Amino acid sequence: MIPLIYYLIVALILFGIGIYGLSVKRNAMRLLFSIEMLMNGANLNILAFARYLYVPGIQGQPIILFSITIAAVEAAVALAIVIVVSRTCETVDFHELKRLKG
Amino acid sequence: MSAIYFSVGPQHAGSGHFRMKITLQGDIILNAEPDPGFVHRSVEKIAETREYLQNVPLIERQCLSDVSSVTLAYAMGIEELLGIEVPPRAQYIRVIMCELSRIMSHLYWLAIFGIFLGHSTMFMWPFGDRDIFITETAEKIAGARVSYSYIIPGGVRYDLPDGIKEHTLKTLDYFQGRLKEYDAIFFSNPIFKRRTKGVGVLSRPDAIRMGVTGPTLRGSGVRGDIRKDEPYAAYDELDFEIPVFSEGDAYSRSLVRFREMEISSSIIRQAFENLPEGDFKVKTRKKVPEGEVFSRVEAARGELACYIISDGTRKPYRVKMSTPSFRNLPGFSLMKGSMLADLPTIWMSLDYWPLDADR
Amino acid sequence: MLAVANAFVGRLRSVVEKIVNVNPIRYIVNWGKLYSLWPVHLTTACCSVEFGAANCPRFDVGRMGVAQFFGSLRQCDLIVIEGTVTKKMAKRVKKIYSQMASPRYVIAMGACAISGGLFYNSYNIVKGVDKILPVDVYVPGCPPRPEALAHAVLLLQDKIRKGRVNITDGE
Amino acid sequence: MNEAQIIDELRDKFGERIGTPERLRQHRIVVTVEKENLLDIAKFVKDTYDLNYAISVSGIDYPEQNKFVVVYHLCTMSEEGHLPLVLTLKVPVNRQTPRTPSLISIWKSVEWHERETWELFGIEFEGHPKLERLLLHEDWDEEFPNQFPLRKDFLLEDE
Amino acid sequence: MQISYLSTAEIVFILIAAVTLIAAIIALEAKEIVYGAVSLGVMFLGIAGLYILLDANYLAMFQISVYIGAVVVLILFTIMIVPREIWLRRAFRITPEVIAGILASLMLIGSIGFLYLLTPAWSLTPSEAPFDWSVRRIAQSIVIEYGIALQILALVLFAGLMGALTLAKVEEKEEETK
Amino acid sequence: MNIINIILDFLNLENFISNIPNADVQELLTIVFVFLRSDLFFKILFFPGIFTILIFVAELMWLELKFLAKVQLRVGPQYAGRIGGILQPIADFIKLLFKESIVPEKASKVLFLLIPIMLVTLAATTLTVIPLSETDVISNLDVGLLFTFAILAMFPVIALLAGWASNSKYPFIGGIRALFQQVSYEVPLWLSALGVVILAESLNFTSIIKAQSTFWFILLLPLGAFIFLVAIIAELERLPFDIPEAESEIVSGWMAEYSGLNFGLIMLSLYIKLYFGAALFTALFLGGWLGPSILPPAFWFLTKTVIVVSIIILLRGVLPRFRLADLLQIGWRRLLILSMVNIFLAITVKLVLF
Repeated sequence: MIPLIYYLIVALILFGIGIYGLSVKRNAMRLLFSIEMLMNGANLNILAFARYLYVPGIQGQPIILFSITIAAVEAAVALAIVIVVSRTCETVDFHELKRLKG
Repeated sequence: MSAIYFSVGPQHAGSGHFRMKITLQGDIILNAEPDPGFVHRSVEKIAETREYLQNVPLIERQCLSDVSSVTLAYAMGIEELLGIEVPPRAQYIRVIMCELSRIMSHLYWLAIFGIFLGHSTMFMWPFGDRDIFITETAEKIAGARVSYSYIIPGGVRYDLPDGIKEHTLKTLDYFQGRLKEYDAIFFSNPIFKRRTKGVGVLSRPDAIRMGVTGPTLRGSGVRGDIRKDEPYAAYDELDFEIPVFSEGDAYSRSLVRFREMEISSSIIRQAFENLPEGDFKVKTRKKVPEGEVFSRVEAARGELACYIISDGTRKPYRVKMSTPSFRNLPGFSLMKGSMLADLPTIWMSLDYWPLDADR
Repeated sequence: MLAVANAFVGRLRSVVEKIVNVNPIRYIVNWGKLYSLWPVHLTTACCSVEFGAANCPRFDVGRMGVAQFFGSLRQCDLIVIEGTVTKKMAKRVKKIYSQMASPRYVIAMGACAISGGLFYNSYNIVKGVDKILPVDVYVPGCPPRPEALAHAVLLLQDKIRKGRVNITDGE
Repeated sequence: MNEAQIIDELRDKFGERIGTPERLRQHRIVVTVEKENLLDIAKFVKDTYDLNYAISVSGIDYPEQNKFVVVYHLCTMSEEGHLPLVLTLKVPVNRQTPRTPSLISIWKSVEWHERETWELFGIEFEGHPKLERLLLHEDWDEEFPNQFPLRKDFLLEDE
Repeated sequence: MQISYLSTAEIVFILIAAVTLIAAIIALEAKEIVYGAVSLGVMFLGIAGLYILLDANYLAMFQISVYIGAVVVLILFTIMIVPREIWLRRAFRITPEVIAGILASLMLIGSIGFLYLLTPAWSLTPSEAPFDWSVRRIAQSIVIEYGIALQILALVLFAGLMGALTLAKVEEKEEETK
Repeated sequence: MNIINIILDFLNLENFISNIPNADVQELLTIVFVFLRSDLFFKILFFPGIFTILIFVAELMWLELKFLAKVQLRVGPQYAGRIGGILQPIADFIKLLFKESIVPEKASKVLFLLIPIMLVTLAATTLTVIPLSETDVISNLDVGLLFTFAILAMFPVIALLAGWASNSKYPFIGGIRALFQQVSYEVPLWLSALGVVILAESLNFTSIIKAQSTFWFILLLPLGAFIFLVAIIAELERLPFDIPEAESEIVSGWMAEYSGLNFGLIMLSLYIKLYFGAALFTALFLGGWLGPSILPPAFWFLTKTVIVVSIIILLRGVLPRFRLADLLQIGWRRLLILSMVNIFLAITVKLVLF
């Protein structure tokens, strides 16, 4: 069978990619992608532990369900912001937005 | 969302020999500009090079779905110039042919309207019924399927064949049953009402200001119909009403046409009842005296005016056809501000027929 | 790399073409083509009235596979020139023809589409659509009766039945 | 109001400026006006006889008399339908400099008709917002430079 | 020397994991933002595949329907309705920023990976305890054990939707005033 | 036991394998043959799998042409194939196979070419969980219903991508419309199916159908059945909801630029979806394979499916197309509320009857 560490490493790398995107990318949409990656990495991590360290009565799945739901809501709000920002400022580049603030 | 610019037609399932330049923002049409001229075949110019009688088949080609009214306007003009009286039997036959033509034209419109709204059955049924009119009556009377050249200056070309009255009345009986089915499947359909009610509203003052004509005008609450206002042929001896709906939207425009089909059937019945005996044409001369004439009839799509100037030779000096479709062109401005899905609805509710407009 | 791929595809095509033109296979392919002729929604002038009538219940060329209302011109393979082609329309007709996927067939319907017909001396028409498109079948008449159009479809099917199968990627 | 009355009234009002109004038959009046007086008279007939509905605009070419004639057919559209009177307004235009004021400010519906007349006759309507190609194809100017198809000097092939 | 073959499950796992991670990188680095969104969708699918390998079928389906049916749809929709010029297409260039980002993420991965080595986690195999991950059990768990969380979540959902709607509303008004 | 086994026995390939000297190859081939002999392979390839579905779908196309023609007082296909033009879809497919496949110059070529394949794959994937009878099911997934919904959620995304990849205006509008449509019908679709899940206490198709052995759910939840039918017609993009591919408005929407084999694949996937939608309705509301045991269960299932398909086709014959705005209104204002009512009804029924 697949050892637990496999899942952990995949989750970790995904998380790392997310961190990389967050720190490097300027485009609002890419930032959203990065956040989704972070969430997915975390979810995978939780589920792997829940499956491998199964104790009857304790479930990992509800937490992930909640997390997915929140991610959807967050995406909806974020995208609404992106649309509004793109309309008012004609850009979705967050660095430029900073400049426009003053 | 930035505006998208594109043109609808001439190759488009919702068009034919016609083009609309559309500017679309989101789902809203910002600007719609018609671009006619894809079938401009210079009928008016060619008519100056041919003799008066030769022009009859030429002129009817400009509106092949409603030939009788077009030729009638032309024939009436020449008769007025010649100063001849058409025998009453010919007048009644003309009424019969014109009303048949009106029914066929409206059926053609209904078919295209149906398919524009995505109703493929409503495309097939009217076309099938139109063919019944063609083969059962029109072809028996005039000898051709769509291009009759039957109404000529001085009367009509042949007398009615034997037994045509029974044939026609039988066809009309059948047709009246079919109209009820059309009503059930199409005009009473809630989706149809939803798509047409309140779409492309043309108010009464606007309708007059834009100069639209025919069912488009009557759908806006104006009782404008040449058959009543300036009776020609035998219309003053027949009893019929003009359907008028005052909402001015696509729904009322289509109901006008739908009601007109019923009324036309009753006119044909009356014309057959009152059909007098006698000659069906009078002799005419080839040379037409000098002068000008402005004759108008109510074609299926609206008021069709024919302005002929003669210089006393065998050929007309100038023939101007003022066709209803061309006059309904300003109606396309109704599309501004409506949704993209309303484009075919408004388009077809005007019953725009590019051949008629471009000539 | 691309050249190698192209050469490979070209060779493959010629091999396939050879296989396809063996008799029973050719028959089947042609059979498929001839019973599935989807016309383009292009009306050039007044013969559209009779083209519509040919699609209607009384004549129903749909029996022969000329199905009505099948999407955009990319998916169509029959272009029926319904009447006069004006100069304004001629440009579009050419463009439409070039946008269609081969194999594509042209039926010239009506006297105007064949030679200009009643409007032979007009300043604004193309005298015969064969000046701009290769025409497969001519249907005389002004306008032709729907039966004539049905006959034209039969003639076209006959032509396809006897033809070779070309696997081309257009001109 | 019958035709004779209208003719008299027009003559009274405009005198020399209006040519001779002519009665063709019942309900048909032809009025010839010079283009200088066109806008005044058009406004007058519209307001006085309530001719709110322009049926058509056509051009006629008279090469022998060196003029074009622009013809407006006007009638009244009430709520109950057309009134039978059709007033024809004829405007002679010089053939060398074919210019005439557009009546679009008085009847909006003449827009397309005037555009068509401009295209086919080459008569320029001053004040028309959009004189662009309508019916002819886009390459017309290259094929027949400075020619207008409905003029009498434009010959078809077999003439 | 004994060659240890990979088991079928492992092959499948490696394939899915590779697809997931590559898709994640493409999602961030694709020039065309639509390709980025598509590969984000592929990444979500890959995660769903990993969930299936972890015996969480229900969760995998939920993942697909929410992430692809809602999130990717919303993202694509946003991309489509915002004019194309706004999505700046920058070619991938190595700038100090990028190097810093890569280093940061590598350090994160390295440090946490080192922590993993200190724990017995890497050798764990799935627990043999009889486990019940049926939909029924999950439902019971959600309603009974996480009931309060569920209600709070509902509130969050509501608030989030309201927020999104308000944003959209404001924008409509702006358009009107324009 | 099944055809493949008979053929394999006849070819006697096991002997052939045993003569191969290399042990590794022998092992590999044995695994392959075990798979070929397995029930699963037979199911995927023949009975409820690809082969049956292809024939069934081809005849659905024919049925549509013919049925629609009858509604419209026409004859429909007549000459392709002697009996009533029964081979018309096959002729269409052969033609599309040998037709040029144009890839527009401005299109994003990779995505453009991938989309037909993705569509067919997805459409075929949905079929794996539909049980034709208790045994004739490829994958008896415990979350089958959810699986189908997860797959169905992807179709509009692909439509949108197709519209985008074509880089043309009509397909783009069509793609956006597909997305709008999904937004408006998806929630009612899920909620109306939820009523069934409440009654059946399962997401597995086999148990859902077994739960209907006393009452078909259409009798208990007529409202839910209605909502589901409406929503599934919207999902299938058929009239009156064929807004994303409205011919008279936006040519043929998101698939306007596809031609030749690519278009053939799209058509195929659309018709597989049609079958699938009808099968879903049959399984959820019409009791699936349940019927008098004179005839095999699969026969009942397919018969019911054909009836549902006929209803969908009939609607195409008698209704015009909705507008997009109307669809949004119907989806959110009517169907959503009705599906809430439906859930309430389902719970009531559950408490009263079971």
